[in-house]
Amino acid sequence: MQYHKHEAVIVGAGGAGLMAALYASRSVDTAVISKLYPTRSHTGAAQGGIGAALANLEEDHWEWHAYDTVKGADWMGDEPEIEFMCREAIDVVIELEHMGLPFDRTPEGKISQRPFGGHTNNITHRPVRRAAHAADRTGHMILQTLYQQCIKNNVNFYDEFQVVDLLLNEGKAVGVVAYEIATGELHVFHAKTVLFATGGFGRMWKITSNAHAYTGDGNGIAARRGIPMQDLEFFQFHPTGIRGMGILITEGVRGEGGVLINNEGERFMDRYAPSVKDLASRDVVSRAIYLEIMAGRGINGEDWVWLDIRPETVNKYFERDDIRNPDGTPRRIDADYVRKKLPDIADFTKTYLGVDPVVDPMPVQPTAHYAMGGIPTDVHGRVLIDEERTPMPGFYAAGECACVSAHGANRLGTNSLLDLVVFGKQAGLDMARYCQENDWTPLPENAGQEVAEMLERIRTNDGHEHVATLRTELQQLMTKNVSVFRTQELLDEAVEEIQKLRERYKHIGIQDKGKTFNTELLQAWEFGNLLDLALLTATSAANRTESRGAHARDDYPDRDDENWMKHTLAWLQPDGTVKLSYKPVRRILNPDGTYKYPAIKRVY
Amino acid sequence: MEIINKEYGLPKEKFKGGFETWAWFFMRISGVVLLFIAVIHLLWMHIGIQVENITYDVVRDRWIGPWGPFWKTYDIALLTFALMHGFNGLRWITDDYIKKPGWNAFVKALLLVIFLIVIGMGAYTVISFNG
Amino acid sequence: MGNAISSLWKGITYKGGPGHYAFILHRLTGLGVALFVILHIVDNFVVMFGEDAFSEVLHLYSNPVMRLLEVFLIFSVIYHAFNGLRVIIMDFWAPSSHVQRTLWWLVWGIVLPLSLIAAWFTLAPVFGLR
Amino acid sequence: MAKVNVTVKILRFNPDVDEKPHWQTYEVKDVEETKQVLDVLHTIKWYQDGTLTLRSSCAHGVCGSDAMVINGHNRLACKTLVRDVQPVITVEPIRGLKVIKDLVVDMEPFFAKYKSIEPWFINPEPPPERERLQSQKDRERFDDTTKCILCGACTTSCPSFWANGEYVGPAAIVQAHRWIFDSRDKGTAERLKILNDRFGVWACRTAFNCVEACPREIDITKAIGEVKKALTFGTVDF
Ligand SMILES: Cc1cc2nc3c(=O)[nH]c(=O)nc-3n(C[C@H](O)[C@H](O)[C@H](O)COP(=O)(O)OP(=O)(O)OC[C@H]3O[C@@H](n4cnc5c(N)ncnc54)[C@H](O)[C@@H]3O)c2cc1C
Ligand code: HEM
Ligand code: SF4
Ligand code: F3S
Ligand code: FES
Repeated sequence: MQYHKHEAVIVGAGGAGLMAALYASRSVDTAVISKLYPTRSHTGAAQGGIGAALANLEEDHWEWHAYDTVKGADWMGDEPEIEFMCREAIDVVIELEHMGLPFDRTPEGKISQRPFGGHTNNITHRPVRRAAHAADRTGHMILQTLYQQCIKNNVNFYDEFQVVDLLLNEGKAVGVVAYEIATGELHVFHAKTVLFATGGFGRMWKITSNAHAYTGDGNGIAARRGIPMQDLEFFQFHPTGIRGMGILITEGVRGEGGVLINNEGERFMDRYAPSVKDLASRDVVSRAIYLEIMAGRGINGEDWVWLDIRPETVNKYFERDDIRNPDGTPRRIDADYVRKKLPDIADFTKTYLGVDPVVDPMPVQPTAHYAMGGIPTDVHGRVLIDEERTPMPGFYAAGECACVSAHGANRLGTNSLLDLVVFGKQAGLDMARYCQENDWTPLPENAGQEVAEMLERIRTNDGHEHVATLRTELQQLMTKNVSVFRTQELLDEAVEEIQKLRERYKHIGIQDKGKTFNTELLQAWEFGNLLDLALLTATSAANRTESRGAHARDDYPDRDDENWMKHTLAWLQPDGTVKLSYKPVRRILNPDGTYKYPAIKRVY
Repeated sequence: MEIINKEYGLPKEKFKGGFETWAWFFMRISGVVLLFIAVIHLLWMHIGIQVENITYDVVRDRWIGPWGPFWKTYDIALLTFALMHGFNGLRWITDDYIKKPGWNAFVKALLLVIFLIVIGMGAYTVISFNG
Repeated sequence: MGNAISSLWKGITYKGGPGHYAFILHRLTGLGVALFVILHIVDNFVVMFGEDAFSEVLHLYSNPVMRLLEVFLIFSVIYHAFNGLRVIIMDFWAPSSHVQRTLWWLVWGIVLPLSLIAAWFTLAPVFGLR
Repeated sequence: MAKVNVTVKILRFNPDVDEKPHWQTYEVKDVEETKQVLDVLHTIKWYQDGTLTLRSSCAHGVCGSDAMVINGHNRLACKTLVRDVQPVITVEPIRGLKVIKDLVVDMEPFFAKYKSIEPWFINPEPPPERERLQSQKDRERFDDTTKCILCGACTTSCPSFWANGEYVGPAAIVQAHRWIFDSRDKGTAERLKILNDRFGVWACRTAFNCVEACPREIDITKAIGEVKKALTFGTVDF
């Protein structure tokens, strides 16, 4: 076992991890550990844009952005945190530009912006252009720009090292254990502060936009180390994944005018969200698609609909709805414009469907996309370990694996990239501060021993259960029981079945017994994380008897602010059961004692 | 509306390529020159005169005859361009395949020596040939 | 040398486009021509030793094997020259790189007939065809 | 959807037990034609032979993990559909980098080359209050090369790189181009100096394999040509 010592250890090299690394490395010795080469992180897949009220094309205010986010979150987000994020958004996006990020430009040479689901002008309630973008590869550019800045800053990178355990001592986080994928060797990292930025865990569903690497490692490790998981029942299903594959078609398509069409050729969002239509928030659109499908209006009666960005269709609806450019002229698009604004989408549909989006519509269906919940933190990325919001010294989380919670029950498009950079930055700054103010805490005894034994057990175990089979069963179960529509019965059944899978997981056996690049071993370990998180997700969902944001229940169709305006905290107990507890949603009060963002029914 | 770079920032700084740039550029220039003189030389010798007709006399007539000065200039140009072009090419190839620093330097030094000898022999032949 | 052979092997077994084979051939022909040019200058140097010596050398070249090599040399120079021109055009006129495949066939369109004609004139006498 | 049976021939190598790489053949039945080769490889790994080793992540061609030689040609496994390569699919690791195991090669030298061109924004002037302005035309100038995902398909298909591992390779030049032609960046001279080397941009022999291999359809040879021209003529305005 090798030993390393860095003041700040950051796990994950996506947008959140790199932003934190950039800020921490300015004053303390920082290491980034990542199981993928940094540029392979899933942040690179983000397409549409990053939200910030820059007002480059039309009137906009961060307050509007905050209101939209609170509303999008279905009043489940913590309002001070949301305000913080939306206020910081402007500076941080400018900062990215100063790092050289190649945003698209307006005719005046400013950062270009496009409309996105749920982002509105608070006065007219029309969609507002708020998503700053670099063609349809905004995440790709953010990831590369941040990585470039980190190598410039000489951050220490441990690429293709998979973190498998968190080390705690004296109630503080003091390091991690990582598995060097190429050699199979374990490394102990001693640190003053540890940040988890390991991304999401959508791979527990069958149809997902998420990477194969999205197995919730950070969350799984933290949960097993006694950290609660917040709000896991809120998992976002993006309305437009390529049918059968889940590959994401960005909301930017609808931002540029694309519309959803059912089997009757109807633009059905007219009915579900009369004012913003296809640009309603994601939970609303996904649910609408499901309702259409259940009413038999899926294409050919199947479980999908069309997404149409053909100029003739788009212009027809622009004309009908009298959509105008900022200068007042009627807005119209042509094929060239679509190709230029959405080149990667055109590439995806050509590669995977063999269709050109300006000639043919695209078959889409909702796809598991984003975890609103995760490791509870405050705005400084400090991990909060109980209902009283007590931070654990030295332990931080940011990005999709964390839950600030700025997204509440449903995240708005473009707000995740924003979350990464805003809270990644704050975490980096606070880690640096903490490192400077605090001394080293020793490592626990036998650091790494436990996980070494666990991995050795998986490697050498001759069990008869097969990981891929179990994973498929889990994915099918989750897709059927813990998806867009939920009922008590389905959720209870899910919990029960997951427990059975967890039992079977103890008897797995793998074929690859080697040390070199043993991905079979790691995938088996990763599946353990998915199982634990699935259990926490299903249990949290089964207990929440209301419908809110992404958590929609047939048996409790209404939002219940009276009883449920509170965050779930779920602990994985050593005996394999789940303990649930709740903490209030943080609201902002006006001086006169009324709520600044009174909870109203969400209509778009 | 189109806005050019200069309105928004200082123009990019100026810079100069070095030896490798010139080597590359020279390969193109000499290539174009050779395309004419080498290919004409070759086709003239093989299709025009035809190889079996080449004798000592043919060579002498060419260099000493009325067109002598022209052909001498022509051949000097062919010689220098072909050799400079060719030896730079050989240098590139050496760099690609001979990786041990010592060997690499040795082979390149050898190439230089051969280059000097051969160009000397060639030039001597063309210039001082007087029948 | 080892890596020269292994890289040639990679080159032959990889399904590259024409540009890739064009490069391999360009390099081989360039190398061949360069070696020949050196030889050619040395043999011409013999002119300085008088008519008899030079005739001796010319005689060497009339051997059928040498003639075959010469044909190969002619092909090499012509191919190298016109492919070189193709490369130069693409270097200085970017749009042409989008038609690099067409250019590549064009090169052969010039190189093959020219080489065949020159080959005829070079080979016919020694093989008693003319 | 049409289903086919495919034969997959994979060049295997496990340094723990093998002295030399060897071919192994797998049969996969009833594959939907529209599946990715990556799915097929995963099917083999998950249901037939757990020791088969490859990298993958995003599964839709944006992360650059899974470049490999498929039927003799560099591609991303996740961007190659069974339909286009069946019924016999041969798979080898990309060439010119050391094989760690099966389809996994050592990418360190590749990333070292990337880092060597100083791939970050260079501009010593203090930034303005708001964003730096850039015209749409200037932004457009380098758009193509911003698409690069560093998959390595180009560099490892380049005959000049095979001949000479020191060549910085098309990927690094593409990444440098992205800055050299960015009107906001002032590191042009610096980066051109780095590329002005026998093993820099001048090692490119215009072989076009890179362009044909690039899954992002970047016009790499054109980008390299522009860098060559910038060096030759001392300007980026053309
Ligand atoms: C297809 C798609 C499109 C999207 N589009 C948008 C959009 O337009 N706008 C928007 O705002 N959001 C979008 N999102 C959401 C957003 O991109 C993600 O939520 C966000 O990128 C997550 O970033 P992250 O930094 O948390 O994690 P990631 O970028 O995924 O990084 C995770 C990192 O953790 C590392 N890691 C994981 N486990 C371990 C371990 N055990 N040991 C070591 N390292 C580990 C990985 O190597 C990786 O470097 C999109 C998401 C997807 C999937
Ligand atoms: C007849 C016209 C010729 C033209 C147009 C021409 C053109 C070129 C060009 C453009 C290159 C550079 C290739 C590149 O950078 O990819 C080159 C390389 C080369 N040339 Fe020529 N050339 C000609 C004649 C010759 C002759 C007569 C010789 C031999 C003396 C020669 C030997 C070489 C060699 C050895 C190389 C290096 C090949 C490599 O690096 O792979 N060339 N030529
Ligand atoms: S240029 Fe293309 S092939 Fe090369 S690394 Fe970038 S994306 Fe991959
Ligand atoms: S394949 Fe290689 S030689 Fe140049 S054009 Fe591409 S880098
Ligand atoms: S898996 Fe990401 S590019 Fe293929």
